[in-house]
Amino acid sequence: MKAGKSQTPSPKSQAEQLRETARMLLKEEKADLVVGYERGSSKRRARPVVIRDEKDVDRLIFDNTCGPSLVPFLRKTLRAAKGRDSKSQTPNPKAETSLRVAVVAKGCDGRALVQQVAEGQLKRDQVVIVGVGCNGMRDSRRASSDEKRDASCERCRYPNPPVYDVFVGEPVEVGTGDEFAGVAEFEKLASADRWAWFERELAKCIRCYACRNACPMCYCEECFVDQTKPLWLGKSAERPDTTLFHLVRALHTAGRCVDCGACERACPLGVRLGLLNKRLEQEVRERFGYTAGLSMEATPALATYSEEDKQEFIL
Amino acid sequence: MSSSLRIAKPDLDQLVSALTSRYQLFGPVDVDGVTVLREVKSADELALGAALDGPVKAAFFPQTETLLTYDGTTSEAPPGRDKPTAVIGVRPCDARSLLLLDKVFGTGKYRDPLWQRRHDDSLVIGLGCSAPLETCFCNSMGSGPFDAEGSDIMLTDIGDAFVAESCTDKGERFLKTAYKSQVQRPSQADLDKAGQARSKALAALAPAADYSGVKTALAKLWESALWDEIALGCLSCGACAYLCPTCHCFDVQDETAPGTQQGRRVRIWDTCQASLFTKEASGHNPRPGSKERMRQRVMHKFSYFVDNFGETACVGCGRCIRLCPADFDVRQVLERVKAEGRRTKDEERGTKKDVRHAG
Amino acid sequence: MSDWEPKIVAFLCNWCSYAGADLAGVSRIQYPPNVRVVRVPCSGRVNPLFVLKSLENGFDGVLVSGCHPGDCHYISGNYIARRKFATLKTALEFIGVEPGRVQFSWVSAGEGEKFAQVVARVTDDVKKLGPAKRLVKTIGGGQ
Amino acid sequence: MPDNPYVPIPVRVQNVRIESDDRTLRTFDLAFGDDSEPFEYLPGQFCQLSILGKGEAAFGIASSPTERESLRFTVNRVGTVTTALHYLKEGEELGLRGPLGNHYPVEKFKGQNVVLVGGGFAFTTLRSLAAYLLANRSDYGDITVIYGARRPGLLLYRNELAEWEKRGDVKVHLTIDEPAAGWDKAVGFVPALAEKVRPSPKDAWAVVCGPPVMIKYTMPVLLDLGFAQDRIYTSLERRMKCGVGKCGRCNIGPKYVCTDGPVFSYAELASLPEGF
Repeated sequence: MKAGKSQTPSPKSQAEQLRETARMLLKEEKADLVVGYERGSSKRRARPVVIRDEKDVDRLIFDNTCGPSLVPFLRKTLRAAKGRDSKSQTPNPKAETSLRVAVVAKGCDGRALVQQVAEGQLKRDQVVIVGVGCNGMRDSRRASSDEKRDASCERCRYPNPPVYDVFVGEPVEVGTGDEFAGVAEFEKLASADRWAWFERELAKCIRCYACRNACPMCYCEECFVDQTKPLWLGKSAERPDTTLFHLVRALHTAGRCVDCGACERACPLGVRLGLLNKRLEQEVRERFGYTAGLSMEATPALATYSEEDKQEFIL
Repeated sequence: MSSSLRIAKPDLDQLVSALTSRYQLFGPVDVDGVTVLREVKSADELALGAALDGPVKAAFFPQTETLLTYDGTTSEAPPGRDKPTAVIGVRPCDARSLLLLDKVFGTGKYRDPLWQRRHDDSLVIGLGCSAPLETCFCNSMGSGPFDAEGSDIMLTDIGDAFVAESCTDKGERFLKTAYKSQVQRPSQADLDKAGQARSKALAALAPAADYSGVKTALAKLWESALWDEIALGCLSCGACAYLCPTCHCFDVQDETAPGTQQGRRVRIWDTCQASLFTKEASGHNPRPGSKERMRQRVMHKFSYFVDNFGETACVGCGRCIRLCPADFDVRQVLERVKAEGRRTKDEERGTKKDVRHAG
Repeated sequence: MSDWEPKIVAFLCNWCSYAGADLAGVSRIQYPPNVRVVRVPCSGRVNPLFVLKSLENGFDGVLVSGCHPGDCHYISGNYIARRKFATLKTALEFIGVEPGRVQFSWVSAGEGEKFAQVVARVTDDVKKLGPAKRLVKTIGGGQ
Repeated sequence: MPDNPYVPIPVRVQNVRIESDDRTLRTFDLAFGDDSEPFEYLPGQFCQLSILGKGEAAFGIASSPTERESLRFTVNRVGTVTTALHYLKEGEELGLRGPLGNHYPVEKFKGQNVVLVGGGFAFTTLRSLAAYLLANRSDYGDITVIYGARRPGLLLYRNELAEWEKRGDVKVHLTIDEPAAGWDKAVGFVPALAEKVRPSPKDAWAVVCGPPVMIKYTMPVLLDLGFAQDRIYTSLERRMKCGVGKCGRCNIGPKYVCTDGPVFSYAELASLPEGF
């Protein structure tokens, strides 16, 4: 609270309201667990936490450090609850679980949850979406300033989740301006310069797959890079293997990516992965009129078609 | 006998050119706000003082390295080195990590020729760590921000200059030959500043944690539910292993140029967190889940490595915390292991008492 | 570089474009010999990865060809493919792969003439671009 | 081993034959080339066979060091490398790294009885051991072979087994999982046969190789018969890359299968967390 802003008793902070909500959900048995964030290894970092007990509710926080998408952790939690297939000792994805999990969702995470439901990956009644308005995450790179926000947050037009069961705090005003401005700016560069930019970015990649594993939409049981018969991609950390990995990942998340920025934030070496995804998001929206994470009913754009789709590029 | 000298920052290039004339030199370089280890030719490329994000092992054990080249059925080992390798500006934790890796690659029944090619006759110029981070815990791992172990020469930043001290004969010889004539000795004021930097760094670190009981505790935690629990907070990516200065597991792959029989057999950093790591051709996987893989990682560093080499395979650099996308904190794991260890110990004691009573 | 000839891989659907190529052949229509054909069941079978992998393995150009809209043997394979190709093309050009390296066409079983024209056009475009460099993997001695 | 343990030596396929009736197993006799010296080894050791461009895989040596003329390996076709190996023809070259790992403690076996218990295609190094023991027959006491497979056609080295049966100085007990036409020997799983044969633990050592499930059920049988934990040996398999203790993936607890193993005593494994 900034001094002098208000003399009246300060309203409850977003985090306090969040804790109250979580406590209520657990107490009233509306949820068996709450997946949220707790303070991490430093005051600038938050880490995912699974709250099972009312007494642990006070660990929950929500602020501009809560960058990681909780969706992969939600999926992991649900998977763990399904138990292991006794024969293969691996979690059985087809098993059922009656676990109801409340999950803290900022705008982008809410969209990711919607998209998961749309893609049949998540049952709507299995999650209690605890929506929070989000003012953006602090730049996860080494910028010392709290003012600067992540690239995906700067262009974000969905600070509030489109679907929620409970909303905590006040909705955040939607930003204006062209969310694809950065893409347009980049496209002004000549082809060779764009290539040079990507070459330089992807030279940093060490193939740790943090981007993939932190991505709410990367949920393939076996990623193409892990397939060995055939071995699609060399395993070296050299280009073009790295380039192909990121290209295929972008193509596979095209029309599904919610631009949450989890991949960029996860990257330990600061590869700017989001730009290509954003361009494909634009393409899918303009060409097919589809935006990911807004409807649980609509078929994802790349899984369907229209006879009227433009085909100016086909000979 | 160790000698010390003063290197004014504008004169650092002299040191760097002395190094590059004899060595292939690697140092911290800033790439868009991330510090990675790269080959350097001049002092102005260096980002000295920044915490290195990439691991120092890259200079001696590159992520992708050719084991042999082949053409048809004939193969050939890669050529020898032109120059030995030197690194400059690495923190003491990183310098120390090289000693641990040398135990793996440089000792035992088989020596690793590729490691030796780079590591033998190498020179390590450490930079005292004057700004430990919140994630640093070198002091809990038996080291410290100015620990000389692993460095041949140690630099201390005193503002406008570095104090350079030799820590080994090799370092001493290098300084002598590189600075034949124009040696500038540090003044008492310089040495005082260096001393202040040291105490400031020590004060900035959190008090050392006692992890001495971890290995014993781990021995009893094979089946513990702890692994299930902590695995939930892990995304099973390879960031920690690849950035860890002591992780050394690798994969071997053949890469053939399309349409030819020419190619190379390369080794590539690998991570025990990937399911493919132990998956056999038959499909059987002895470590099927993230629980088993997480356990392997912790056990390898804090138990198996101790069994095999007498030391913990962790130098407390904190990269695996700082750069983890899930902010997974190995220190917390160690604390929990300790606590679990105490608990099982108490239980055992309890059981024994019960037995005695019953008897 | 004057004697350089591009290598182009063409993924042709079994039911239309492959038959179109066949017709071009039996009709003795001349077209550039730069194309290596991979027959696929349907243009919808063409995973974008096939295209990228072709470039990585050193092809200078890639052509993917299927049935005309409405003619797909599997009803909608080519419609789905059309969406995939649009995104693939956008992605490639965005990251700086030259437009024209990767092209798409609809060629029916009766369009032997069109097949020849498409191949001529693609070959010509790729020739103008020169040998592919971006995305090509060279197996060197490494470090 | 040469100075560089990663570089294979060239060897040549001298002889290749289909080993099992389902054609998934092939046996190769490999000859050293002009540029490669024959090496010393003992039963239980393994080699990395290398097809350049495809990769490497580890195989136990099936020949005995007493058979000087060539090295024998039996390859089960499962993955990329083993498939490539199956395509090799007589006279073709491949790479080999070895001998790697430790061996069965044949020195300790001297003057003692040895019981070999094998299952399926894991009989390779047991064949090496049996051939070694038989070549030095007078050094050892009773030799008992208990070996089983799913079907008669999946038993390895059938001609040799028949020869051993004809010799009077080795007891051979064979079994198959289910009755089959023309099979007049035991039917049932290996542990059951071991229970029936009841090899005496007196002055005896046991070596067990087979699929994990067979090992799991054979061990208690041997322990019940009175074999001490440190007198039962087995050979383990894990995914391996380097074979020389560096790449870090074949560990069982602190032990590396490639350098500390592949041969371990039951006592050693019992002390390791991932042992069984």
